Parts: sequence; C-alpha cells; structure tokens
Amino acid sequence: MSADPIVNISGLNKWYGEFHVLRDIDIEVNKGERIVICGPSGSGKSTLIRCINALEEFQEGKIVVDGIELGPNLKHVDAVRREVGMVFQSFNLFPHLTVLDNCTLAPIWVRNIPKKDAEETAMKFLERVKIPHQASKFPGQMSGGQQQRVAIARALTMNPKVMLFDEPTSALDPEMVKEVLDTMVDLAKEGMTMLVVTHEMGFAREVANRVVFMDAGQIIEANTPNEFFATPQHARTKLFLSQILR
Amino acid sequence: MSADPIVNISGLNKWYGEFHVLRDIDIEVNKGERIVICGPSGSGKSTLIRCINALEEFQEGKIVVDGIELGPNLKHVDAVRREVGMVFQSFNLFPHLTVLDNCTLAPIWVRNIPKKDAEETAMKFLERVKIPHQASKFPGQMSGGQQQRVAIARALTMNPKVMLFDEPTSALDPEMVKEVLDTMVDLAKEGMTMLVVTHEMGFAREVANRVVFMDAGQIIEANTPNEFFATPQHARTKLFLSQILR
Amino acid sequence: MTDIMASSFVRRDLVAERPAPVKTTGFVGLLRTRLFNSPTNILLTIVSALLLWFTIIPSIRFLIVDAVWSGNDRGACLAENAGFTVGACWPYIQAKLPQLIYGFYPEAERWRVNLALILAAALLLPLLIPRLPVKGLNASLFFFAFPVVAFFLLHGGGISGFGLSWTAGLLELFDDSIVSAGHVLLSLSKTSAIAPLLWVVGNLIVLVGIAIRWLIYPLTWLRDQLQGTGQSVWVDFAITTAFVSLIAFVLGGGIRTGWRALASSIATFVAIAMVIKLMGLDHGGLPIVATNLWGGLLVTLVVSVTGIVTSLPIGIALALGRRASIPLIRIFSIAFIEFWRGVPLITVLFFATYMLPLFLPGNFTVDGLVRALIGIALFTGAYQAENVRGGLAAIPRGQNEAAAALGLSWWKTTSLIVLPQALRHVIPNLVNSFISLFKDTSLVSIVALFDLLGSLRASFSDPKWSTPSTAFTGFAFAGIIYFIFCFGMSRYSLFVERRLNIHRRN
Amino acid sequence: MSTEARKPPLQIALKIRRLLGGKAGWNGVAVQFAFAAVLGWIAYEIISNARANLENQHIAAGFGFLANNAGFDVNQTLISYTGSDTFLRVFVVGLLNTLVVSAVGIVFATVIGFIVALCRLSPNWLVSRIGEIYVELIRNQPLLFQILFWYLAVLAALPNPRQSISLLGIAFISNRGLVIPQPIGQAGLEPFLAALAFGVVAALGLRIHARRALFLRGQMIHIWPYVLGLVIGLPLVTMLVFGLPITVQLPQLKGFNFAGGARVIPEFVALALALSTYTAAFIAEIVRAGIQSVHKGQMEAGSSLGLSRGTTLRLIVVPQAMRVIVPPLTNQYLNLTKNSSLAVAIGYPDLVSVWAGTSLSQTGQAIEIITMTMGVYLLISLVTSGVMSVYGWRLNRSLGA
Amino acid sequence: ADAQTLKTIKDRGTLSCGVSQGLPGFSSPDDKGNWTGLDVDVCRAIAAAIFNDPTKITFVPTSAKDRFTALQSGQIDVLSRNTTWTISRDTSLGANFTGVTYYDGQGFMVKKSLKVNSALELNSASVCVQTGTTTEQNLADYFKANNMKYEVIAFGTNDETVKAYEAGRCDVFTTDQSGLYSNRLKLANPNDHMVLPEIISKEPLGPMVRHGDDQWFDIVKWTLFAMITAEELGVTSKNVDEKAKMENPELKRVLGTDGNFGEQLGLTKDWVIRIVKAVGNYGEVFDRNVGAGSPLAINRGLNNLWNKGGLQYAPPIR
Ligand SMILES: Nc1ncnc2c1ncn2[C@@H]1O[C@H](COP(=O)(O)OP(=O)(O)OP(=O)(O)O)[C@@H](O)[C@H]1O
Ligand SMILES: Nc1ncnc2c1ncn2[C@@H]1O[C@H](COP(=O)(O)OP(=O)(O)OP(=O)(O)O)[C@@H](O)[C@H]1O
Ligand SMILES: [Mg+2]
Ligand SMILES: [Mg+2]
Repeated sequence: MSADPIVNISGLNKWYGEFHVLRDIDIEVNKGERIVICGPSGSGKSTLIRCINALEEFQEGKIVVDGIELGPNLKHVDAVRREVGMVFQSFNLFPHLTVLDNCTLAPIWVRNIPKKDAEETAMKFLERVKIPHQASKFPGQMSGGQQQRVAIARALTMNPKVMLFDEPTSALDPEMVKEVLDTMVDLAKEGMTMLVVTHEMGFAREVANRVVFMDAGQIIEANTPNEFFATPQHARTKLFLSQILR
Repeated sequence: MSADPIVNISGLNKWYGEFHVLRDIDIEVNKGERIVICGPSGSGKSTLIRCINALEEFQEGKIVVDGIELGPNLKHVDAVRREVGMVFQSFNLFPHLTVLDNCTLAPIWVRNIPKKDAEETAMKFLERVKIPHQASKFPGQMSGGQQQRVAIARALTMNPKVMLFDEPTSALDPEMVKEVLDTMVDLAKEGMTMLVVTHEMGFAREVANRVVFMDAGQIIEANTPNEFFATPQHARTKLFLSQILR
Repeated sequence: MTDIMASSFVRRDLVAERPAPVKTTGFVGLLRTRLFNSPTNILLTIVSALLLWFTIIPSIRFLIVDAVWSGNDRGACLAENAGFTVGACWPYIQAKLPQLIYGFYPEAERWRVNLALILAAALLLPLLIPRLPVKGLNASLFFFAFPVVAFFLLHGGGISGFGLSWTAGLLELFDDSIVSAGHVLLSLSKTSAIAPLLWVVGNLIVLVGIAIRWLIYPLTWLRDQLQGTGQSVWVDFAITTAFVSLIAFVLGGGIRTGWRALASSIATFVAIAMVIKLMGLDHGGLPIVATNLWGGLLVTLVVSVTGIVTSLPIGIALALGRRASIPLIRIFSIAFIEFWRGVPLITVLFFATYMLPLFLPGNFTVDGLVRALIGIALFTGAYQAENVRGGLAAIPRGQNEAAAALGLSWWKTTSLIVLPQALRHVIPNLVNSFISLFKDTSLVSIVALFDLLGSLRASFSDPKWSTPSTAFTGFAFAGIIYFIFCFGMSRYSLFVERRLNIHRRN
Repeated sequence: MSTEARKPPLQIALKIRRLLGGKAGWNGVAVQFAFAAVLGWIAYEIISNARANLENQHIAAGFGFLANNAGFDVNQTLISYTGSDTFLRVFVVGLLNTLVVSAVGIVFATVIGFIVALCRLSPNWLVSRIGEIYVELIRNQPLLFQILFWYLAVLAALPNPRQSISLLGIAFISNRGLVIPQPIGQAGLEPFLAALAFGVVAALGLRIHARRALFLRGQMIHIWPYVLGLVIGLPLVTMLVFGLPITVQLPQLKGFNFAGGARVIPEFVALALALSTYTAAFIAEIVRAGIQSVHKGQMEAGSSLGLSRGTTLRLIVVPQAMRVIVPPLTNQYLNLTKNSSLAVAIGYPDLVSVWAGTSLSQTGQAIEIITMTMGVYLLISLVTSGVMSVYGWRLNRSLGA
Repeated sequence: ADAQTLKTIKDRGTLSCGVSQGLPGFSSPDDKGNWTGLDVDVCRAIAAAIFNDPTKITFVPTSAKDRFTALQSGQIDVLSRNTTWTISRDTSLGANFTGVTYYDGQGFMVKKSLKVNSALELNSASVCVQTGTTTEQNLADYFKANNMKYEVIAFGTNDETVKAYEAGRCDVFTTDQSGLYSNRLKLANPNDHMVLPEIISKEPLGPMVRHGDDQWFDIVKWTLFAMITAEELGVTSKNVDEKAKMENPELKRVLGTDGNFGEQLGLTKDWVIRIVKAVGNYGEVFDRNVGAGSPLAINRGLNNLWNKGGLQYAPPIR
C-alpha cells in the first residue's frame, strides 16, 4: 500500500436507469503506476474509465483524483479534467482543425497559454509521437494510426498527471496497432500514470504494474501481469484468458 | 489452370485520377476456392475486391464473373451483383431497418420473393450465424460482432455464388473477432467460394486455398498458405510477415 | 472490503445486482434542484417569472376578465354601455364565426364542409397514431381517395365519363398540340433561312400527329358512342374496370398468382362505384359551390394540407435532381429551386393570377384556388428540396454501396435506404417549412380568396361591429387558432423524431 | 515482377459520355433528350398561348413611368428623397429600406437563434425549458401578429415627443423614434476612410504573412504593434493632416417633432425586433438539428481536455454543425428578407410598401412593377445563397475528405 | 371579346364585380356573410338591370394594388371600389369612370388635446395614412403648397392605421371624410378626437369599366343615373309598383311604360323598375349603407340631390 494514491475510487456504484453497471468498485492508483483493465465486452470497463474523467455521473461512492473529489461541483470537475488526459477508441479528433490546432486548443483556452508557447509545446509532443511534419494536415487526411497518435499528443499537451486510454488500438489496422502501442510503451517508460483498457496482452505484459479483470460491473481479479497470465485464480478469468489468447 | 473459374480477372489496371492503384492484376478463382488477400495498407486490396463487385470502375482489363463480363452495361453489373455477396469492414447495415428487414430487403425487392418466404430464409441464415433471437432488434442496438454477423447473413440471403469480405474483422473488438471468424470458417467448410481481405493469419492458415500478397497495386506473391507462411519468396513479403506475426 | 491495494486480489463472491437508489423528489425538491440550484438559475427563474407575469396577466385580463361575452352588435362592446374598459369582444367572434370557418360557403351546404373535415380527421388521426394497423390502406385512402371525394364534396358537380373518356380526351389534347406545333414549323418555313429543314421537320411532326390520331381513333370513336348513350358514366366505368382489372391480373402473374391483384382491383372499383352512386356523380352530383365562395379556416386548411402533402414529393424530386449526375436534370433542378426560393410568394401568386391566364390556351381557365395551390406547392417544394438535400448529404456512402452490393437498383436504393434515413435527419427543418406554410396561406388573399386571416380582416370592416377592441379580439382569436394547429404540428414532429430515432440510440 | 506506375489511358469517348450523360452514360443522354423535349414542348405551348392571348387583350407594357414624378413622401429614406423625385428613386429608397431591415434582422436572428438553440440543448432543466417555450411560442404564431404586437408594445412604452426621454441632451427617445446627432461628412472624410480601409487591409495581410511564417518556418512574429499603428495611428495622422472627418448636427424639438439629427423610427425597431425574434425561433430548430448531428464523441473529447461546455460548443461542435446548418439557414435568411414585406402592416416603407404598394396603385403598371420586385428579390436571394454556398463550400473543404 | 361584355355576362350567368376587401359602408360582409355597402349595391343594381336578379353576382374582393389589373385582365366586369376619378386613371389605365357614386374629400382627424383648430397649424406633424391611395399624393401636395413639413407613416390596412394613430404614433390621421367617420367608431374615446374643417382634395368615387365597350359603359353609367333619377322622382323600392301605374309622363318614360330606352341600352323596358325594386333609389342606398340608417351616420352633404343643395345630378332619361 503506497502512500501516494493519485486516483482513489471507493465503493463506486453506477446505474444506467435500472441497469447496475458498476458494482462496488474499489481501486487505488499510485503515481507512476500503469494499470491495464480488461474484461469481456459490456463489463463496464469504459464506464469506469469515463467515471474517472467525469464524463459519466455515478450514484454512489467516491472518486478522488489528485486530492480533488468529483461531485456535482462543476469547478471540481473541470479541475480534475485538467489533470486527466483521455484517449478514445475512436480518436475523436476535431476534424475541422489542423493537427496543430487540435493540440493547441486546450492549452490556449484552458490554461491561457500564449499561442506561440502552446504551439511550441504541441510541436514537442508531436515530435514525441513521431508526426511533427504532419502538423498542418487535417485529421481526415491521416491514417488511423497517425490519428490515434495525434490523439495521444493532444492529451499530453495538457500535461496531465494521469492518462486514461479506452481501447486505443481496437479501431486500427494490425500494422497501425504497433505504431500506437510503441508510443504508449515509450510513455510508460517515462513514468506516466496510466489506466489502459485494452486487450493487447502483449502490451499488458510489457508495461503494466497491475492487470485488473472486470466482469458484470465488478472487479473480479487484480494481479501483477506475470501472475495474472500465469496463474489466473477465478474461473471467469481463466475462461476469458483462454479466449483472448486463443 | 482449373477448368471452372467463377471469377476471372485478367490484365486489370485501374487509376484514381493520375494514381495507378491496380497494376496488371491477373487472377482466377475457381468454384469453391477460398482466397485470402493480404498486404500493407494502401496496397489496393479493397480496390481490387470492390472492382469485382463493380463498386469501382476500372480502365483496362477484363473481369468475368460467372460467365458475365463487367462493363458499362448496367444490366450486366446488376446480374453480377446478384451473384456476388459482399461484407464490408464497417458492416454498412441499414440502421433504420430491423435485423430481419435488413436481411429480407434484397430478396423481396431484387428477387421478388414473397415476404413470408424471404423471412423464413432470412431466419435460417440468422440461425446459421447464431443470432436468430435478435431478429427484431435494430443494428444500433447490437455489438459490433453481432452486426458483422448480420451483415454476413444479409449477404447470404441473396444466395450468392461468391462472397467477398473486406477486412470483416478489423473494426471489431478482439473478442468479437472470434465470433465472426468462426462464422466464416463454417461458411468456408460448406464450400462457399470466398475472397477475403484480412490480416487474420490464423484464419488464412485454417481455411485458405491460396494466399495472395499485394503491394503497390500489384500481386507480389501467391501461394498455398503453408508455403506462403513457411517460405515467403519476395523480400517485401518477408518484411510484411515479420511485422504482422510479430 | 477486500484489500485492493495488495497487488493481488480475487473476488470470491460476486456482488449481486441491486436497484438504483431512489432520488428524492417532490415539488419542493423539484423547485430546488431545477429552478433554484445556482445563482444564475435563481436569476433566470425570477426573470422568467416576471416575464410571464407581464404577459400572462394582461392576456388573461383581456381575454377573460374584462371581456364582454354576449351582445348583438357593437353597442355591447362599448365602454360607455358596458361600464368598464372592455377587453375582448366575444359576441363579435360569435357573430362572425361561421364566416371565419366557412367564408362565403352557402349556409345550406355547410354540412358538406363539416363532412369533409370529419372524413379528413377520421382518416388522418389513425394515420398519425403509430400503433394502429393497416397503414397502407389508410394512407392510400387519405392520399388518393380522399382528395377526390373531398373535391366532389366541397366543390360539387359530377362526371360525364370515366377512365376511357378521360384517356381519350387527354390523348386528343396532346395530339392536337403536336399537330399545331407542326403547322407552326411549316408556316415558319416560308420565311426562314433553313426553310427546307423546317419544312421536312414540320411535315414529319404533322404526319406523326395524324398517325397518332388514327391510332387513337377507336378510342375517340368509342367515347363518342358512349356519350350518345344515356348511361355513359356507367358503361365507361364498366369498360375501364374490366380493362384495368385485366391488366392487373396479367401483371400480377396471370392464372397462377394474379388472383389477388384481380380481387383488389375489383374491390377498388366497387368502392369507387359506391362513391359515385352515393354522391350521385353520374347525374350532376352535389350543387356546385365555386371556390370563390370558399373561405376562412376551410381555405386555410385546404391550402395548407394540399401544400404540405404535395410539397414534400416535389422537394424530394428536386433534391434528388440536384444531386443527379445527368447534367441537364441537375441544372434544371438548381435553376428551379433557386428561382422559386428567390421570389416572394406574393409576387408568385400575383403572377399566377394575372399572368398565368396568358400562358394557357384561350378557353382554358384554371380556378383561382387551384392556381394558388400550384404556386404554393412549387414554392414550398423548392424550400423542402433544400431541406431534403441537407439530409441526403448526411447519409454515408457506405449505405449506397451496401445496397448496390445487394443488387438493388438506384431507384430502390434511393426509396428504401437513402430517403428513409435522410428524411429522419431533417424532420425539424421539414416541420419548420410546414409551419411557415400554414401561416403563409393568408397570402391567398391576392387571388381574391379569404382565408382565416382574410375573413377576419374583412369582418373588421363591418360597421355593425366596429369597436375599439374588435381588431384585437379578432387577432387574439386567430392567434389562438394558428397556435393550436402549429403547436400540434410541432409537438407531433418531436414525437415522430424521437420515435424514428430509436435506432440511432444504443 | 514489378509493374511501373504509368499514366491512365485517355478514354476520351467515355469522358464525353460522362460529360453529356452523367453516370448513366448514353441512357442519361436519352433521358436528357426526353426531358429537353418535354421542356421544349411546354415552352412552346406557353409561348404560343401567350402570343395568342396578348393579341386578344390590349395589354400595353413599358417602363416609361419610371421617370415620372412620384408625388408622395416616404418616412425613412437612406438617400435623399422628396415627393418630387421619380418613381425610379422610390424604387431605390424602398430597396435600401428592405436591405437595411433584412441585414439587421439577419444578424440578430442568427445570434438569438444560436443562443436559443444552445439553451434548448443545455443540461440545465430551467434553461432548456426556457429555450423550448421560446421556440414553441414564437414559431407557432403568425409573424404579422408579432410585428403588430411589437409595434404597439414599442409605441405603448414610449412617451410623446414633448415628454421625450433625453439622453445627455443630445439624443432623445419618444414615440417618434430615437433621435441622435447626425454626422455630416466634412472635407477630411474621404482621406480618413481611405486610411482606415488601407490600415485594415494591411493588418489582414500581416496576419496572413505571420501565419505562413509560423507554418513554414515555425517562426513566431508579433504583429499587434503594427496592427495598432495601421488601424488607429494611420487614420489619426490623416485626421491631423486633413482636419476632422465629420461634424455632428444636434436634434431640437420644434413644434410636434424633432428637427435635425438622424432618426431611428419605431417602425424599424419593431420590424427588426419581430423579424429577428421570429426567424430566430426557426434558426434555433435548425441549429439544434445541426448540433445534434455532430458526433457525441466530439463534445466528450472537448470536455475531457478540460474545456468548458461553452468553449467546446463554440470552438468544436458548432463549426462542425455548420455544414448541416448552412443550407436551411440560407432558407431562413431568404425567408426573413421576404417576410420583411409584412412591414407595410406597421408603416415601415420597405420595397413592397412603397413600390409594389403605393407606386403600383398610383401608376397601375402592375406587371412591370411586380416583375421588377420579383427580379430584385430574386437577385437578393441569389446573392445571399451564393455567399452562403461559398461559405458552405469552404466549410466542407476544411472539414476535408 | 371586348365589345361583348354584356353578352359574356349573360352567357356566364353572373356579373363579376370588383369590390374592396372591406371598407365600412362601402363593401363589407355582414354577419350572414353577404356583401353589403354602397359600392356593393351599385353592382347589385347592375345585376338587377341585366338579370332581374340582384344575386347573380360574383364579388371579387380586390386590393388597392391589384384592382386595375383585375379590370384590365378581364377578371372583373366592373370595378366598384371607392376609386377616385382622376384623369390619369381615365386615360393611361385603359379604363373609364362611369359616374360618381359618392363625392368625398380628404380630411384630417386630430386629438383634441393637441389644441389644433386648423390643418394649417400642422407644421412638422406626423401623419398616419393608408398606403396606395390618392390620399398620399394629396397630402404631399397640401403640405408642400402650404410650405409645411411633415412625416408620413403609410400603413397597409385601415385598422392598423387607426391603431397606430390611437397609440400616439402620429398627431394626425388623414383619409377621405367618409373614412374618418367610420374610423371614429373604432376609437376608444371618439369624443377626444375632432375632424378638422379643411377638406384638402376632391375625391369623386365611382365605378369603372374597361375601355372599348361603349354599350357596357352606357349600362353601368345609366344604372347609376337611374338610381338618382328615381330618388328625384320619389320612386322608392316600396312604391315603385304604384308609381309605375301613375300617369305622370316622366315617370312613364323612366319606368319604361313609355319609350324603349332600356332596349336601346341592351336591357329591357323595365330596367329602372328592376333596379329600384332590387336595391332602392340612390337615397335609400345611401341611407342604408352610410347615412342615417347606418352606424356611420354620415350627412348627405355634397351627396344630396342637386335640388337639395348637393351635387348628385343625373342627366334626364328621355
Ligand atoms: N448510455 C447507456 N445507457 C444504458 N446502458 C448503457 C449505456 N452505455 C453503456 N451501457 C451498458 O453498460 C454496460 C457497460 O458498458 P461499457 O461501455 O462500460 O462496457 P465495456 O466493458 O467498455 O465494453 P466494450 O469492451 O464493449 O467497450 C454495457 O452492457 C452497455 O450496454
Ligand atoms: N477515391 C479515391 N481517390 C483517390 N485515391 C484513392 C481513393 N480510394 C483509395 N485511394 C488510394 O488507393 C490506394 C489503395 O486503396 P485501398 O483502399 O484499395 O487500399 P487497401 O489495400 O484496402 O488498404 P487498407 O488495408 O488500408 O484498407 C490507397 O493509396 C488510397 O489512398
Ligand atoms: Mg468500451
Ligand atoms: Mg481496405
């Protein structure tokens, strides 16, 4: 038990109408930790991730991010979102803005950074994801792998303390998956705190501190990757792994 | 070659404006043959598949499907399309129709089959892809894997002689890939003629008669799966396989 | 709870599903959470309340508290007689109500209007309620049978022939026009530089015309014979029935499967025969009420319903035309849309009234109401075309491709796949246009027709009722009527929008 | 075995076929011939009938009356006009009045429409209800009633000229309108305007230059000092050289009314108010449909970056929604322009009132006058929809395929 | 077709008569939806003269804009719509006035509280007027001639003009005097307003027909004269049958027992009887619609017979 949890979720319960989608979730994420969340479709992985970023409301429990508690207070919500970056499965780039503008928008309007500085920072991150020369293109003119890397760069420009990834590679061609995973591995190596929903078990093995397995809205099993893959405990986990790893 | 080619492509050349996207493609597909096409992104795989179904026009060469030559004659085009089923990467189900209606639309309006018979046939195929109980749902209410299976069922209701698949699994979650591939394997085992663009090499090994590798608009290499994976000849093929199989 | 922080955690007993916690509501809770939950909202609530106070209270005072409810003429609504500042003068509306509804429609015949309105409601309401069955039959009754019945009901008059005579008449008209065009070319050829060419073409056209005349001679001859008999309508009807039913039978698949088509064709004709008999169309029908006697709400409804029903197909056709790849059709659609969208409806109607007669054959007059209807349909059609085009643009290409891959033709793809989706996208815009149209009907006053607003204005000039509050009472009354109809449309469209977009939610 | 890329074959025949017949090829050409034949036949019928009918009636046409003396006065004129000017001038006066009220109406309608649409989509229950009520109330009442309502409300709220509300003694509000000091151009006006125009153009040029430098060389140029100098400094300098560009004339109460000064008449205010609030209700629905057509993920992406709801809407959602919004929005702009002809109900002298109304019944030259009216409205519409489609085209291009 | 208006009407079976879309006392639909008013009765008289049936009329309500076009294009046979007789209308519009049914003149109404007693004190006033009428031109002429300034606000319809005047938008309301009386009925406090003594224009109102059909022109013209003559001779709708039996030579000529004037017009001998029976003589019509018998209660004034101090004078029927 570390002394420094940056995300702390306790007793989280969420319903969609009458449907109990998250049940008694407790999880702590420490600074620098990298957590991979997996589980069958519909098990509530995305919902959990989205709760951390206040994209979804929840009915019971508590989420504290970097010392700020999420709740109906919009100020807190904004503060949390500023500290948390999110990368979506379907990229959600802004199609009407160039790649550079996509990356400078938030720093300029949220952090009130002068445009020039924002553009410099953005270029730095675009270099980091290896697409600086595409800065003046529109997202529609890029391949999926490139778009996903822009999305990562865009999240990074806000200098977040935590990065959330929601199946960042599942909409990509197999070849592009590699590009994106490479970028994420780099990021992990630099010590970024990350929560990643993914089924890329290679990635989990390589970078995760912990793998969390969810089913039916609850955490079934959590373990270090080595033990998780080698000796899954729960029957449900075993079944799942057998399918995924085929 | 064989005595019974159902698809015969010779000297096919296609340009997008000035861009030479398909170059001197020659290929024959026999009845009951299953061909997997792979290659890097942008190599023209989709374009080739779409030419067979006359979704794209070509400037040079000849495509004969089931004895009918494709050309500007719209009658021929319609005749070919009736014999060829196609499954798209992004499903392209009709969102305003229920699953059942999606499947009965073409039989009713193209083949003039009475509604009742069409529904019976459709249910048969939906059972075949294992989602008969979802018949009255709308596509938007289903998971990707289910949607893709509906798309397959929809193509089958027209009783096609050839099925074309354009990366049918690349938009799916890893778990759902399996559902769809299983369906396709079943289909293959029943002797359906299939042309499949995919990167699922497991599938290729299991069911393909031939694997065709394309790059820069041309066929680089074609071989039985065993030899293709074991002893790729061309340097480009080797590079590609090394990336895909990682 | 289990110690999650241990690097390893396994849940032994699954958490059971339980119902969502109930939110505490109630009236006060509602107020607190919705109206007074932030400083901005408190301010907004107060401002809205004040606004409501200043609009609702005076309205109620005018419409109810200070209103005069009974009387025989203006005297009742004068402050000096009533003894207080008079609000609405309702006896005036009472006296003018028949005019506001029927216009100058003769009193003895007003049951026909009522019957038509009841028929319309009886056919329309089930059509609007999604749960009710037999939509196909219902729709064809409303869109095809009702307009014909309503015409003979409202306008009156009978028929002197049926399918055969009409076909013969139409063909004759067409043929005459061809022959006369040929003659014009011939006469031009006397003066023109390319005389021989014109001469040849002209003669050719005339020849074709004469050939057609011979071809249709049996038909015209038969018609003339029929007109001679006393029962021309019924004989003609019988011939048409036999002919059409036979065609339906053959097209339906002949001996094998054609029986259904035959049965439904005969059923349709029997229904038509009953209508003809019932309304006495074969001998003159109901007494004619010329359209210049129509007025009030009747005209508003006739014009707007016709406009709504006809403008959508026109709009769809134009929108498709504008996206067609065939150059001439595209150019024509663009020109047509931009022209009709560009000119004010009132000038269109003016031209329809005073210029259209110039463009039609001398003895051929089109009724004023019909002219207005055509003008409004084309005008609204152009607007709808742009709305529909917006929806078409929102349909992804994949839908077309999927349909093509299934072997569906362009027409089927468009009508089964593209349009149903496109129209759903633009329901708010379509309804915008419908609502505009409903209110624009007052412009028909230019063709000497008084719709609701026109009748109202005409009634202002009756000295028997001129009082200070007459105009406001009239406007308030008309406002309420317009509001009821437009609000109904607006709400119903929201309902449809939600219902049709179920598939978009997931 | 590698095939070199080569040029595509020419296929001239195919291209010609496409050009003539579209995707359908020769079938398309045939369809066109049939279509052209039908059009030709209709045109022939119309022309031959019109000729025959015109011969029967003795309708004389001509535009000679345009030069005649109009002999009536107009309330609001943007160019100088008296009763002894010609009908042609009446036409211009009316046209300008129509243009002014339409332009003002369009601007306000757009602004109010967007605000109401955003209210309707707001997660705040109260705000969204207010938006909804606005739309339902305003959209479902005839515009004519609303124009009358605003007019009588404006009049009722204002005092008569003798009790007019004075603003600092230089401007006055009464039921004759808002009277403000009138600027009168002096000798310095033209150089001043020229300098101002030059400054603005040059500043825009600078900005483009700076953007390009940023993209091409990654170099950041601060342009605002130059911009200030150009836009403010330069005109100031010309003012020093050529003298004051304008002087003002103060209004004074004389008899029943104010003399001197410029006036905004209450008819204009009421009409602009009614037109913009009414059209705004329609625009709100259009904008709502447009915004809802933008993928939900865009909003989420915006908020997950920490942008506020308003900023996300403004910078991200609305620009993308514009593609869906623009065509029906054009419809509404055209409607507003045409609806401005209801002005006659409250005595605002627009084109339809002074031209297709008074002039028409003075001269009786209905066909000429209605044709001109139709033509000028058509022209306005074509220009509006031309501008809007250029805008829509640029939008589509930046949203890029 | 122009020279055969009468035949066309007879074939058609109804007279097509253009009236205004609503002007109190001149043409307006009553509670039963029947058109009533002075202009309307003139048309009825014509229909009665032709068909012996005053209901064989199609009323076409026309606006100020389209009235002349309606006449020119043959939509209507006669325009009976308080139109002022001017030379330009007689010549350039291709139409003729057939007589004067009502001698009107433009006047002003002001609030008493303004303490104005003459139109000459109206310098710099705001004036409310209805658009599209000669009223606007008269106004311009009057103020110019007297070297006064004014502001004109021209409204589309009468009711809106009155409302604006009442709301204080203008100091003065101007229209034909007949209109001033009918509009006073619509004011909340009629006694707070006064009509100024000046009459600034001559407004002879009358029916109009197309150029080119003299027979039709005569019929319309003489229908009106017949009504005036009937009043002169004391023939009313009630006593017309008795008068027809009387041995007065003038009565015999007028009522058709002597001579064949009606036939010369293309009508029947008893045309005057038909007219008077259907609508009454001019005096009756006036009284019923705008005079003492109506809510407007306008004095006969100029519209009295010539021998009673007015201007209504019909050429003799002989
Ligand atoms: N807006 C919603 N309303 C109702 N139910 C919803 C909604 N969004 C998601 N759900 C349901 O909640 C459950 C969890 O959804 P979630 O997207 O979190 O799953 P997931 O684990 O991310 O699955 P996947 O791997 O398919 O993305 C699913 O059963 C889904 O159907
Ligand atoms: N409409 C078009 N106009 C111009 N170029 C096109 C068009 N469609 C595709 N291309 C180009 O043609 C080439 C082949 O495209 P195609 O979609 O066939 O590739 P692919 O092999 O299917 O690739 P992927 O694996 O990414 O689907 C690509 O370089 C693409 O950019
Ligand atoms: Mg998910
Ligand atoms: Mg592809």
